[in-house]
Amino acid sequence: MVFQKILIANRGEIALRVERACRERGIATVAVYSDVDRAALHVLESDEAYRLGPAAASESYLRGDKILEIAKKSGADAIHPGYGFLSENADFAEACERAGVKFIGPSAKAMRALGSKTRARQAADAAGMPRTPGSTKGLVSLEEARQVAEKIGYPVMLKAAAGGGGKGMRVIAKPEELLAAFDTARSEAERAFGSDEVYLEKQIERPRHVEIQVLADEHGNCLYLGERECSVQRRHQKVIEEAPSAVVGPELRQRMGEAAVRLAQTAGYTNAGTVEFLLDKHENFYFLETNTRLQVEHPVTELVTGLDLVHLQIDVAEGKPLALRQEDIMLRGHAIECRVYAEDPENQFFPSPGKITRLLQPGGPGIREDCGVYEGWTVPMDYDPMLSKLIAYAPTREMAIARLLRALDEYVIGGIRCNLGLFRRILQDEGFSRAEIDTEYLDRLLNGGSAVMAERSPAVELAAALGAALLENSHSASASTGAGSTPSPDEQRAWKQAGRREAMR
Amino acid sequence: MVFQKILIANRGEIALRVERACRERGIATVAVYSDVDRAALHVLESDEAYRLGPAAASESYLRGDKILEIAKKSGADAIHPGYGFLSENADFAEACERAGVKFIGPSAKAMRALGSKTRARQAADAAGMPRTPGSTKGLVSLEEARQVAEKIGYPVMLKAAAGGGGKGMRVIAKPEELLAAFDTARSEAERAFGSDEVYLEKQIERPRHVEIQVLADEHGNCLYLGERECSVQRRHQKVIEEAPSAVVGPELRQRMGEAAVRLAQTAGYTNAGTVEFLLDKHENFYFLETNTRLQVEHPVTELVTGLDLVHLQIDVAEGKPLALRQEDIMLRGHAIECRVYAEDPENQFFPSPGKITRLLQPGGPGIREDCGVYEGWTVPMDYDPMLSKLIAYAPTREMAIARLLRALDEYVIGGIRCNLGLFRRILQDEGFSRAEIDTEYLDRLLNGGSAVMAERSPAVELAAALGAALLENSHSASASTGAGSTPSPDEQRAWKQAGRREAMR
Amino acid sequence: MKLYIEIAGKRREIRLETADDGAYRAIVDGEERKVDVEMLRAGIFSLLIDGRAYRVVAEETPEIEDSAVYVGRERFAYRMEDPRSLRSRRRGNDSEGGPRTLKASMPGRVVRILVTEGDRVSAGKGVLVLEAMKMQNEVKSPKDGTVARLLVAPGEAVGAGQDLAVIE
Amino acid sequence: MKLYIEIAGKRREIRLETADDGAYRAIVDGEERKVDVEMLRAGIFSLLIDGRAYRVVAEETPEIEDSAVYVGRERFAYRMEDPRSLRSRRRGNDSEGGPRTLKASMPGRVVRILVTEGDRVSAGKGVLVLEAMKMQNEVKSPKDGTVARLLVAPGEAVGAGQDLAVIE
Repeated sequence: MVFQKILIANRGEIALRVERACRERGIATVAVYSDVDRAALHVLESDEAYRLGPAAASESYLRGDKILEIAKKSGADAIHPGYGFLSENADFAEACERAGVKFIGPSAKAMRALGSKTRARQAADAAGMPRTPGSTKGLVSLEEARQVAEKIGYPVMLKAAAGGGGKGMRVIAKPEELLAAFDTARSEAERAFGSDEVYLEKQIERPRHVEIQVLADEHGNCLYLGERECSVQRRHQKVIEEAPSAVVGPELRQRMGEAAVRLAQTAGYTNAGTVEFLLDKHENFYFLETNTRLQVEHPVTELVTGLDLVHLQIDVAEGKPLALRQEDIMLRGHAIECRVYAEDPENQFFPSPGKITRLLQPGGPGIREDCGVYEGWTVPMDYDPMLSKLIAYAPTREMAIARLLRALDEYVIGGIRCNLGLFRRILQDEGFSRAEIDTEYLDRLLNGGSAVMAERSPAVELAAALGAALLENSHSASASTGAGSTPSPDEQRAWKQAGRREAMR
Repeated sequence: MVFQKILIANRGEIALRVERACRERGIATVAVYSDVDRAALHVLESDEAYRLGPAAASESYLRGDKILEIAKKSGADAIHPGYGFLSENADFAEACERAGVKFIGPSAKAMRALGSKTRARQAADAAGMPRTPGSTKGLVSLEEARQVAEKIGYPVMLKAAAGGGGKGMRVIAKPEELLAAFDTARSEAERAFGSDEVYLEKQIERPRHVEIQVLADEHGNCLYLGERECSVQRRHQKVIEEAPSAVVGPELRQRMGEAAVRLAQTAGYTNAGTVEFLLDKHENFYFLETNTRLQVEHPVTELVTGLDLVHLQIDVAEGKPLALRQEDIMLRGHAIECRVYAEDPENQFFPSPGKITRLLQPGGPGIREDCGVYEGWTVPMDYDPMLSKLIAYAPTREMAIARLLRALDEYVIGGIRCNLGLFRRILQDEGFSRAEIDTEYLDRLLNGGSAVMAERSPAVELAAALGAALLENSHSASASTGAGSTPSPDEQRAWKQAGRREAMR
Repeated sequence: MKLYIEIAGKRREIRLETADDGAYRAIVDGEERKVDVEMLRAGIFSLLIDGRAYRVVAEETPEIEDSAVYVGRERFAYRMEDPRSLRSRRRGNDSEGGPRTLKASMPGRVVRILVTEGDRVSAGKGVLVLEAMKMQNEVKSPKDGTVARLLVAPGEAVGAGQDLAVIE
Repeated sequence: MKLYIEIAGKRREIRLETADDGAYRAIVDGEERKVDVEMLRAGIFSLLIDGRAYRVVAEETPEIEDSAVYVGRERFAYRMEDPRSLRSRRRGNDSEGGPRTLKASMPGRVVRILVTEGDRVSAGKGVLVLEAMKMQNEVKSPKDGTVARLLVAPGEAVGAGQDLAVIE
């Protein structure tokens, strides 16, 4: 079948990303929005848009019932869930199936098989795939936890089976810490995910986070589209992602890729998905978990493979067999993505919602920006702080780093704090240039003293002082004419003339 | 050597393009500008900027002497000429050589050997390369012209040897037309290019324009980077370019590529250059001319090869041997470029300089924009009307077309007329979809009746009417508060509240 | 506020009313429409009409007579007739017979003037040459007549629509 | 116009003068500078100082006390001292001893209040919890003392820097 209309059950850049793919296919789009998102880009660029409810996600973007009702009312053939919100909610996928609206993602069954971390670990065993040592079922008692920890050896990780995004995770270095951690982790998991199931796994020393993108159609074909390295993390949240990994060669890629495909096939997985691994310095890889949806970082895979994952997701959901074979997948060049967040790296990474009063965006060769905001938009405090994804592509990793730094130089986000400066710091770090990264890399960098301030030449300081003075001058000028803070065309003309005469000497 | 500072002897998008590459390499940039370009983007984004003179190109961007003086004064190691202006001026290249400032392009000698169309035709013969039948020297008399035309058979093309950009070119269908054309073409050529040398070549029937990108280092290595098809032309000016050509297969590509490399090597060519061919329907190709510089349309080659031509130009000029071999050049996917011009397709393509009052630019997956303008910029009447290049990349030609159309939907340029609508018309044309294009394709399309107006649904018309009314309403509101045409924050807030209450029912 | 608007070949009556809660009601040609409006920034609106979403962008033309909005990618020129509107203007109608004013078809520079005042010209005869962006354009006489006045000089920059000469 | 500005850790005196031809002259800390200024659009300038080019972008912060410009990618917060300037403000100095006002470290929503008025608190004790963008942040008491006043209620949205409570 060919979809005529797709409802996008999401917001921000990913909703716009999917809308663009739909428009390219001639598929009409239905946007949904909460009260604080009425003026959001994903509403502006949709063909139809319907209100969900108040700002809180639980009253809007998590309301599967309302979303399905809108899908039916508007005549949508399919729902794309994006990432986050309902994207890994098997009950919602099932409700869509029942309602005859195609859920663009895996079946509820495959999602259940791989969504729970403990069940995914069982599936990994069934697929004969290496995983971190530890339990494959929820721990029933502290005693069991002790035994498992003893057997695999400390330090261990205590994790929520239903967890995600780094929540409900604890490192336990020695037996004495287990008791307190076990109870608090269980209650935290219960609160956050509605399930108190926790399990233990061995902590791998300084692992890299390397994940394999898989894509499976509904006819039994499954491919891997290379890997992404996402080792640059803060509090288990990815900050920078790249493809390919600097340490993964063709042979290791094939081994990891084939293992990921085996797992997907064992679970009857369809559509796009990601199999996450930890990779140690000896090129041993350990299954970590599966993400049964499109990932935030999918663009880096698109840039190095030349493919479009959202188009492929829709192809698969429309029931088409994959037109590609494994040998058609070629990686070329290097891509790096920065997750641009409304948070303040200089103030404990506190969230910084609010009005974007100034937005200058980078462009030109090798730069892709998947952006969900615009100048004048007020970033609501109710959701994830991601504003945009800035991605650079270049022939080599070194050039991709240089290109991202160039793009960051062009980028200005004013009015709210954001983490552009953090990216500069990482991308200029020697360890990062040498690809000496692991999941604790960023914490070490941040704890290694505050950022070396880019040296500010007297000339730049003078320019700043003059710029500020000129600005105040224009503010005063417009204040005295009563025209508000925006200079009138006449004033702007006066400025221009002033400039042309090359006065000020 | 490694350059520390490069002067960019150009303006507009190409100056910015080169600045970005320099910044990625840590090379400082020197911009030059005429009086009407003081507020141009290429000045804003440079490290240093110096005034050349009044608006007229002859008093600014064509003043090689002034430019070289600025290069020396500012300590630039090299000059990048971009395209147009001084880029194919062998005397300027020679003056740079003499002054010890590296000209980023071929040597003056190679430029002379290939820059004149007649000398290039001689070089093509020397390289054993097919070319259009006709003369290889300037015609000395009408009598000689008659003899040549008789021999090769009408229709013939009369061309200026020093010509470019479609100027001084005439189609002669029968002997009677030769006399008048010969004289006027000579005087036109003299006026436009300072040389009255003209020559004749056989007109190929409905040819496609296919060109080969070559790249040669200073150590005798020369590569071809695939072809571009630029058959969509108006008055011999390229409008849309793509790579690869839909009709060039690997075998033909190799034959054309190797012929182009042979020509470049025969002439001792270095740096990036383009060898243009006409291709007939039987896959015969005929050498047309050489462009001894970076082309406007180089981005489509970059997108399908994954390379960066400006970086490679700088590498070559720095004396580095090419790190690539021919077998490393792989084409993947399809790229299409639109040249966005300030001209009015609905009014005889008249130029439309003036202030850009509104600019909404497209983005997202597969879209690259090399743009030289911004909202508020006044496009001067003194130069080429190109505002921007919009380029789409996708796995297939069909998807690239769909993606460009999607990007065009997002694109708004207000205040001046531009040719965005023309691209929509071409990209939606069945002939273009089937790649049934040749150099007269666009003329046929434009003469084939006016554009079929996209059907305007009553709903869209209603939205337009309401939009206009709301706009007038906000104008009146701000007029009555004396705040000019921009609504005050308070008014905007009032609007937002109005929207949130979902009033207007 | 009630206004008349000529747009897309239709003349429409639109009433915009501020409701008690500060919101708006729209009645188009007598029919009340459910419309949800959000201004993203000056001149850019998101309209929802019966669930359909429209991006409406004001072109912000400098010339008052030349107002236009984009709905998505489509440009709609319009003309207001509301006497209260700042932008409402009557276009001067050129009379069919009588003197005709030659106007610049594009902004540019006058490079050559091909006639002098008092010359007899026939319809289609070139009067002067404008240049912009490396393109020259001959401005032609619209009718047989006499060059009554030349309003520009060689080298002069002119705006689109500016008067160049009068042919009687 | 003469103004004093605190920027990048320095206090500078800047005189901007309108020359007879409508242009400007700048004297910075007594030294006259050759500066060429072009405003691209509101709040975006191109400066040329001794040939060097700088892109200066006003952040356009909504809060008056928090002015900043970007030069290229670098952000410079600044404070004006010109009495004529609209933006000149003195920051209220918190006294070292005496009552201290707890301020919101980020915009957000008050999810829990951990004390009641009259409670004794020690330095570092959590007073209330703010949440924004899925992140919770405990606002702590800056000193030993008594909760004199609670200025917000659970569920309330607060802006960055807003007063939350007073500790005496």
